[in-house]
Amino acid sequence: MTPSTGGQTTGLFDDLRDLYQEVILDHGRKPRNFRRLEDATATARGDNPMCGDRIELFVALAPDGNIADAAFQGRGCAISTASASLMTETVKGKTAAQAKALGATFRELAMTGTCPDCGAELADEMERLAPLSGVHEFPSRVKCATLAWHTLNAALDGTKEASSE
Amino acid sequence: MTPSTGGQTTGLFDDLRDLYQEVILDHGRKPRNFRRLEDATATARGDNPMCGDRIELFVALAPDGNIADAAFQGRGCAISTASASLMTETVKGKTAAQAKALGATFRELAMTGTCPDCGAELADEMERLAPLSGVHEFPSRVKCATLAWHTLNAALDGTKEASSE
Amino acid sequence: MDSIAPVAFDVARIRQDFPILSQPQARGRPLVFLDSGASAQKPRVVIDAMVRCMETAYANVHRGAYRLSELATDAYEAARGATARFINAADVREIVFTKNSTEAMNLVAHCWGRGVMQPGQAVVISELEHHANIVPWQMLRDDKGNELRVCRVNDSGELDMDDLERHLADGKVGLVAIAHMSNVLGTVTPVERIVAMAHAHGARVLLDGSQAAVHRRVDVQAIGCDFYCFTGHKLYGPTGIGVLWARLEHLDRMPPFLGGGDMIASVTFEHSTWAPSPGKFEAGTPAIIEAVGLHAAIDYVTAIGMDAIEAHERTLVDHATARLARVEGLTLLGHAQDRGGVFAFALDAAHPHDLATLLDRAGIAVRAGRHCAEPLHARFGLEGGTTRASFGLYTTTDEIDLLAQALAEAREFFR
Amino acid sequence: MDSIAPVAFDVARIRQDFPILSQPQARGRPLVFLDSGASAQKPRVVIDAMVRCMETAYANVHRGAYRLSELATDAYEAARGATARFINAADVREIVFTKNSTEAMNLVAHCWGRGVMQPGQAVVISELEHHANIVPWQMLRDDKGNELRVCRVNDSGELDMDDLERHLADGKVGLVAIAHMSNVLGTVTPVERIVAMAHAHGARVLLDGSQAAVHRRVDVQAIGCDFYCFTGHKLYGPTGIGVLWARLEHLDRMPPFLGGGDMIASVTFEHSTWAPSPGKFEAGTPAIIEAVGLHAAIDYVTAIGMDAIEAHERTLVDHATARLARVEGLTLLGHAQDRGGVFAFALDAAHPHDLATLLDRAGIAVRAGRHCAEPLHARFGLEGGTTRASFGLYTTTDEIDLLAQALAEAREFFR
Ligand SMILES: Cc1ncc(COP(=O)(O)O)c(C=O)c1O
Ligand SMILES: Cc1ncc(COP(=O)(O)O)c(C=O)c1O
Repeated sequence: MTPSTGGQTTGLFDDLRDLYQEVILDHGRKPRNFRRLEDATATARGDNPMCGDRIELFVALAPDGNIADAAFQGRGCAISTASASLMTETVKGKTAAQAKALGATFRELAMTGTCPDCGAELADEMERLAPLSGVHEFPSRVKCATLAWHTLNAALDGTKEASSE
Repeated sequence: MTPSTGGQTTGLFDDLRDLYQEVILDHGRKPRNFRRLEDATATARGDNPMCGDRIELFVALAPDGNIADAAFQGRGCAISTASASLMTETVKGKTAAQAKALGATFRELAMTGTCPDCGAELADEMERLAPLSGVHEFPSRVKCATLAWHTLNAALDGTKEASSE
Repeated sequence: MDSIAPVAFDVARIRQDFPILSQPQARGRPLVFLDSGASAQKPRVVIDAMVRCMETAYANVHRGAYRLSELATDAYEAARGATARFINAADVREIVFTKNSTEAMNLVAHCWGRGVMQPGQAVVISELEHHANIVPWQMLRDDKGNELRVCRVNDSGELDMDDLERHLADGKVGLVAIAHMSNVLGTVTPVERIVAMAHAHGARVLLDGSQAAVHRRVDVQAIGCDFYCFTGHKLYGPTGIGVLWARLEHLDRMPPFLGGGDMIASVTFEHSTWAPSPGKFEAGTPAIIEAVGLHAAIDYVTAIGMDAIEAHERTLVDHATARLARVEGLTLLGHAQDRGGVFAFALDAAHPHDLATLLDRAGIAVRAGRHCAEPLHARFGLEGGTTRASFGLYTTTDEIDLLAQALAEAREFFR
Repeated sequence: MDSIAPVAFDVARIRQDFPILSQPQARGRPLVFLDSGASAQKPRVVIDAMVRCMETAYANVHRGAYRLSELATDAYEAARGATARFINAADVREIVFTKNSTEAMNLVAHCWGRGVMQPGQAVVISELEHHANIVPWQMLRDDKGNELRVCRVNDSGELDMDDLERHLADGKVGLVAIAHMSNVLGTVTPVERIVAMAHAHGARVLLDGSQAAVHRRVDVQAIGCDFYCFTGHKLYGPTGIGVLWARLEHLDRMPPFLGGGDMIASVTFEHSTWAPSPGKFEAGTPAIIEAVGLHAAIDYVTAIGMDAIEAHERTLVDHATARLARVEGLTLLGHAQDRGGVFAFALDAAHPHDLATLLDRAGIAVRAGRHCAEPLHARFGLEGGTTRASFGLYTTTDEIDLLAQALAEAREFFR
């Protein structure tokens, strides 16, 4: 074995930029809506026992049934943190049903990298979530991306707990 | 595969005559001392759990310490039956210590096929037991040959049970 | 040659798949392996799959965050999927890998017997069981007091269904645990009827499929049972792996078996929580290489076709039944209507052990003893054991002829 | 290259023994396998031994009366003998083959914990245990009420021996169950001292040698412990086989574990009796092919020499300690005086899982997570897990350099 010598950046990980797009790194470092929601009407906890990721999700449903606010706390990798962050941004203003439909579509995107069934009505939202589509090439990371969405389902369904296994 | 046709005796097993010498077959078919000894002073049961062989051994010790009589009952293969039969014949008139020494020597014969340590004083007895020496080539059958002798030890030691495992 | 076997099933070609069958044995005789009921030989594809796993795709499963570990995890889980399809399980999570079928039955006795079944409930087994389906229930009885009832077997070696009905009648039975096929008598038990009767009386049904799964197509949903156990090494797969199938509803209610890694959801010193099935029952590093081997074995028999295998075996059974009947002094144990390729017998002139030694000299591998079914041998008054010939998919009618000839000669030898 | 390794230990040559190490990985990168602590790769001799067993000498053991079965039985028992010699057991009957070390510890918890230890006695474990040495004792506690005490680990990752003394002081401890080497911290525990202290207080000692047995010579008689567990797949052997060593006096007093074939002396429906050890604890068809593989693995490491392996590892440990200390933002977990080749760490800029994904791209296989030691990670405030690099006898200092470089680059990537 001949190691490449020196510590200078050789771009060893350059082709991982597809997975770790700038948006992901940014949301991973500085997650949006990363706080406790005191007036939450629905909450749930999501666990990924394999890697120790954990999120606590807060959703405030307005009287009209729309999601007025969404926030989260917890610990996790860049992918799961960015996914939760992007999710809280994206679901605001949606009805519970819309949010769940979006989640189903997103899970397909995360698993396959494409989304043939994405209706035009979700186009904007999916564009926002598109930076996460790179995970489909990393089977063990798909569940990092979907943990937040599983947890959202649990919160909206009132089951309180989700596990991404 | 081409089977040899016909059922005529082709001597398929001829080279097993070393293991199954005429003496063995004879003692196996018509074991000597195959009975219950009502006046036994020592008894023991021997089991070979693997194949289901079982013997019940009866020993009558005379006041002078010699084995006045020995007999057995039970079920077993030709080897174990013949061995028990030959043993009961051979140990009569021996002291307990002599019988146990003989057993140790016999076990060596059964395991190795030879007996370099056989003292002259046991020569007659070992000649009698020699037909069993063929078992040493059949590792799984050695314990058939030694079961009776293990059981004799148990009887003489008062442990009542022996297992040839 | 095997002219009566169906054209599609070419036993001569199949034999070439098994390296050991072309190994010269002592004194140049070909190997006539008639002990597949104890453990079957391994085809080239199984050996190769295990080698490939170790040479190209090995790592621990479920734990790594790297490609090799993902490959190994995928291979392990693909084996689970193939196993589920093999017995038509409704859900892949219903497949728990164990180390052998003995462990599978102990797992049920431990987790379901102690954890779900009611203390007052009884277990029904039968006289034809292998020790693996007797001793775990005795241990349960001795530990927790659950009564153990034993269903009789008639003189033909078939389950006495009236006796089963009697045992079920009082409604106190929690579980009926019966072999799908006897490893001594060859009897295939009427599993659909057993299930119907047991369920009608509120009892669950465990089937010990260690023998049956090798010999015919098994469809656990069609059978309707609750638990099904089998073992890799008899199915032309490696040692070290077995299978418990159970309905998810049962697995979900069962406490875990062994404690350790991979079976937990979270661990603190105060309290741990369990992973969902099947993880809950698979503590520690699983038999990864062996699962890959089992997968290859399942693919192998599936490609040949379980129906073709069963048809070939029927040919062998008919041939053996006729041929052994002509061996003087031979008494066959078991004459069930529905039976597989396992023949245990007694020969008047020779003890089973002596007989096996003789046959071995002729290159014929058979077993002698009680075949882990002592009570069954006692039932038939054969405490001294029997000699058993059991067939695999590579067995030929020629081999059965060789056996029959050798038996006749052995009788002469000892008379 | 590895100029500091002793002459006798030629790591370049050793690497050629492992087929997987010369398999080209994704994008042509060589495999840098730093996850041997989870499971080690297999040398050619192990693979070949298993193949040879399946191709030339396979049959079920202990049961047959024919040559092939005798060969298989001899091979299986020879593996037991080699295992006994490997850890210097006094008697070959003290070696019980299990499916992995998790089962070995569960066996002790089940048979000794429930069957021999007194109901009021406590078990002491430590903060650095693998789940396999935590959960079985929790299950014992929850089932039978035996208190579970946890010995502290200091900030360097060493056992707090004063705390152990405190736990033992009241004389109520029946068993001290401790890892011989931590799979996270690398810490090698002072086993002779532990044994002396425990025995002085009337407690027995179980050592979880899953890691230690791979890294140094183990002599159970010199250590003086009562139970020792390890696992085949970490010792360059196959999956599906583990080892429990226990003093014969303990095994003789323990009730059996699983019920079934091969573990009995006699079976009737009313009552069964047990075979002597080790058979009593090995129900069903054992891992025959795997035992043969383990035997080859033991022969392999023995031929290289456990002392040479330990020396090589010391070189690696020193190199890694120095090299990783120079990686900015890296915090190493565990700084024990006596430690083996396992390095768990946190990198400030990157989550362990992200880091593992990056390293995988560079061909470097490391683990991310809590390595089946959740409580230990909680103890060090790293609930989110760590990244772990663990070495095998084929690991080179060059590979450690590659790791260190990649870590530095990964940090740049995420900052
Ligand atoms: C310290 C320690 N104990 C126990 C185990 C469990 O070993 P296995 O998974 O082979 O049962 C491991 C490895 O995972 C370990 O590192
Ligand atoms: C009917 C039956 N049940 C159970 C077993 C036990 O299988 P294993 O030894 O693989 O656990 C066997 C085979 O020995 C069997 O034939």
